[in-house]
Amino acid sequence: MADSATLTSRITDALGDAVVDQGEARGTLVIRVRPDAWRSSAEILRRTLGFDYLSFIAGIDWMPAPVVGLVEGDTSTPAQPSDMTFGVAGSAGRFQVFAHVQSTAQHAGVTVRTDVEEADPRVESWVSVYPGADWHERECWEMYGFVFEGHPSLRHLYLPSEFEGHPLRKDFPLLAREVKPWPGLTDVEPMPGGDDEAGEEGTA
Amino acid sequence: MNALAVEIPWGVLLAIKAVVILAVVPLGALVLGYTFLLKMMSHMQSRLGPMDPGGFHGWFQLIGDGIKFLQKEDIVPDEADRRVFALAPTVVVISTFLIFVVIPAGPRLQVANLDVGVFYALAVSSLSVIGVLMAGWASANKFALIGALRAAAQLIAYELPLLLAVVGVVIQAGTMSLQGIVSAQQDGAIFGWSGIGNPFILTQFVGFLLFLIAAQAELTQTPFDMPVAESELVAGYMVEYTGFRFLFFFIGEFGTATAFAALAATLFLGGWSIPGVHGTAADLLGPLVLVVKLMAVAFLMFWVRFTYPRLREDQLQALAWKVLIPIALVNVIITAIIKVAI
Amino acid sequence: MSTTEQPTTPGFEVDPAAFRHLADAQVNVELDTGDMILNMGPQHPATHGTLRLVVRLDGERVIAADPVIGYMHRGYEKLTEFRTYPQVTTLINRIDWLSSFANEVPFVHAAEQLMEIEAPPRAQYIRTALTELSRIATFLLFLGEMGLQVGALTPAFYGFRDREHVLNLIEAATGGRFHPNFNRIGGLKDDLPWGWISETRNVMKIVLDACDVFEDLVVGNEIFQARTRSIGIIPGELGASYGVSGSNLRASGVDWDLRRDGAPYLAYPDLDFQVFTHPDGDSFSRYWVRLQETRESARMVLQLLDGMPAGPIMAKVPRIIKVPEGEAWVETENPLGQMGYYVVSKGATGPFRVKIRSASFSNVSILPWMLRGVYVPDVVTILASLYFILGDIDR
Amino acid sequence: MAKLPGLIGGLGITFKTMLKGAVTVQYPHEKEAPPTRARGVIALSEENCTSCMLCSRSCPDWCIYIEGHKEQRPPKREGGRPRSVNILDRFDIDYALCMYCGICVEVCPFDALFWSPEFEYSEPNIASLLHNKDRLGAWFATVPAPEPLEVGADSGKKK
Repeated sequence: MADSATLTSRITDALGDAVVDQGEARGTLVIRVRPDAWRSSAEILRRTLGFDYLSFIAGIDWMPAPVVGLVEGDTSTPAQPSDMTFGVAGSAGRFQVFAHVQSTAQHAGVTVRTDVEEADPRVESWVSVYPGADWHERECWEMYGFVFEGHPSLRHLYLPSEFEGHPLRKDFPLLAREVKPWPGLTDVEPMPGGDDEAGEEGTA
Repeated sequence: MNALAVEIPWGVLLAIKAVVILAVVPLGALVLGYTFLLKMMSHMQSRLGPMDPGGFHGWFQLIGDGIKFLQKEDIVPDEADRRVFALAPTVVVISTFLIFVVIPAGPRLQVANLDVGVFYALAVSSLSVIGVLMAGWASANKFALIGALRAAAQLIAYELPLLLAVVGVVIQAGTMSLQGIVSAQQDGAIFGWSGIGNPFILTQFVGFLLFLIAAQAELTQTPFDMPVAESELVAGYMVEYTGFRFLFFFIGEFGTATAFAALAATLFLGGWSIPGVHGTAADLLGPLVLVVKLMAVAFLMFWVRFTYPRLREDQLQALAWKVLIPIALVNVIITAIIKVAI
Repeated sequence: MSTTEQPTTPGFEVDPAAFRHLADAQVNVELDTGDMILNMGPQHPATHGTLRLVVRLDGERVIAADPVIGYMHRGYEKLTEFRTYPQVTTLINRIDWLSSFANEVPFVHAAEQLMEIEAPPRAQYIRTALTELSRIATFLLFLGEMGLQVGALTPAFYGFRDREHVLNLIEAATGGRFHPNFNRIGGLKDDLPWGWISETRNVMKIVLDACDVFEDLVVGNEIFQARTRSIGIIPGELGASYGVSGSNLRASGVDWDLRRDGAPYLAYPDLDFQVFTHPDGDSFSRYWVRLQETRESARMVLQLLDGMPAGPIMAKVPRIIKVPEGEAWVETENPLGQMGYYVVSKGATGPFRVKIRSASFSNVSILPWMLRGVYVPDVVTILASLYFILGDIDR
Repeated sequence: MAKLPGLIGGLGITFKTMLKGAVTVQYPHEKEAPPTRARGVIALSEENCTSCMLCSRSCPDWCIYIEGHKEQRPPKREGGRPRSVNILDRFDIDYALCMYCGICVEVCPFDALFWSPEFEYSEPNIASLLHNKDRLGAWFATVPAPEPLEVGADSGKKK
């Protein structure tokens, strides 16, 4: 493992003014780059810095999921905070795309992300840099509706070609959880032990 | 010698012969299928195989399967060439029946003692590929078509080493009649010692191996089962067949395996003969002896089948043309030289 | 039998061999036939699952191949957003169902990192042992399955037979043969049952014997070698840029194993093990590398059993698990390759976003490149040698 | 060992295996006993259940259905307060949905749910996989006693 401080400075130096912000996800460096430098950053990461391995490309929707028909006392769906907060490297808006690249020789990895406009979600494609980006970008396109400019064929990957909507956006409802009433809602007893926070799970 | 020589009208004789042939093929398929496919393979794979049907080690399994196949719906694909599709399994099975015509099971237990018995048997056995081609073409299925074409290509490559392997035996025996070959082995002697006759496996060992390898290809068994290659072509030319038509293919496959095992036993192991046993005793013991030798050969063939992976079609062609045929030719030449010299 | 020898194909060069069949076709240009589209799958014996391959054929030669996936897409990344952390582990068991225990580890590890707790050493050791056991179980199946795809029926049964012993161990410890759900945030559900360690020692002997059998029955078989050598070559650099990982990448000569080279996790830093690579990058070397790794895993399990510390198996964890806000990326060396979870938490009882990086997805994405110019039978051996689990592709 | 050609060595392996005997277990006639921890079926001890809904709520698949009502019981001792008791009306587990994760068994604070290694309850009809509380209660007889732990386990935490 390369020393993380040197690694950070090497990467930020090489990327130059493309870097908007940086943060750390529990030991992993997260670099946020300008949207117009998304492809060139990949170029630098692979050709200059030797990050030869593409782990994944994925999208994220920072908008809190709209609460639909949540009943009092429903603990089945984790209640996320209702205000929009962004991750470790910040974001300009709701959508971001992030990717993790690694170096098989230096045994180091870095997560890069960039903002995607909500009104016109367009990102530069990485296919010309990492050929493996093909499927990841297709997945991201159908799950979030991000258009990867320069991708050879943005077709559906997982979903049938007539599928409408972008399932991983937070406003896309999970039907399975909406057609069936939560069975945990009848006649509630107070939980044993009273205080929920302090107990220990132990070896059941 | 003539104790059994009751005068039988030729019509009745023909009927008996037809019944025997018709019975031998499914019976052979059944015995080999059960012994090797169900039991030997299972045990080689640390399994037991079917145990329940029939009570004793599942002996009824294959018969039950046959009955099941007869009850199944006869599915013909929409796009299929219906008449060819229906005819194909029959062609395959008929070629199997025809081989048994010349295989002797005793000095007089033979349907027809042709002078060109060997030639006839090998010629007739290759008819089955026509059925395979018909099946593959008529199924209107790409997997079936590829399988059938592979089978045809394979046949062309393997007919030659098969024939050449037998040529050595024919030269040594000096006859193409299977009866003649058997008696040449029965009455032969190894350097004057005639204790076990002179089974040609000793002098023609290379020929025996070549024959087995080529027969394996002829029977589309692993390592040459590309035409059916279940992991690539699902089931090759049989992929669209169901019910009794599939049953025909199955009988054809194992019937032909029986036939080739019998042929190999006859050509190389002395067939029905035991040295010194002649006449009526040989007629009575012959079938049993033949079956024992046949099973031994079949064991070898199926042993290989259950152990080896499969070659690729181009590798098979290379093996046939670059290795087997040269070896077979050399074998023929050496045999001929020795024959002339002695 | 020496395990350090690494056979090479003499006179081997990447490019001409990879396009050898194309060159052949050039000679036969006057025999050209029309193309045929062959649809392999979603139900096809070679795709062990519901992968569909649409291949364009010229005779038996593949001109182009397009894998179609998604027949088993279950939307786990969406489902995780509707479940609490303990519930998510049940889901991720079912991503790569042949080595489910190994799937749980990175996710639980990510949650632990965010909560800043660490499982006690005994729990780490047991986790490592079970991870390696699931690697053995997966690879034993592969070692047999690959034989089946090349046409030999028997090795598959040996694979299933010997894997059963390992599955019995996993079931005895976790209660589940395939879906253990044994990891808890902060430790394990339960300690090992009485007699498990000695039983495991016996089973490891069986596993090592099984490896010898596969060495003789499959690797040593000339037909198998003829079918797999210089077939389906992945050049190391190209493989990495496609995200091909694990044994597949190591078989291409890239010496990269997250157990050794990644951020330290589980008990791997305490273990002494060898990472195997092979210079050829063909189907045969993928088989060979997995065979060696199976042996190595068995040795690692024995080491773990010897060094198993005593003590608790659960850290102090609140009864209701709320993970503090933050992000964590945890990657592990799973049997199929690099498996990682990028977990984004917003302080709730469930994750806000989980990106599941599964190995097979990237491993299979190289197929269109690999299958160009090979014969139909080679498609099958290449698919088998890449060794993917459909649940791991489709998630 | 001497290096035989692989083709012949392979034949040797299959032949040896053939002589070694099979590992098959003829299932309906003979059965393997699953390990005691095997998660076969969930057994319910009805008297322990207070219908607190904890299992039903923590189920990832929402496949546990509980209904109950409270009843007033006369006090145990003279002069005491009347007790309120939960009566379990319905406790169904839909095994067609169950993922066998065991979370319900773990969260139960009253030891009312147990794993049993029994596995023979397949049904031709998917609706019959919904086991009601009587059926779940019948499994209770098959619950094995907890087994001892391996050397080095933390004895203080033993059940």
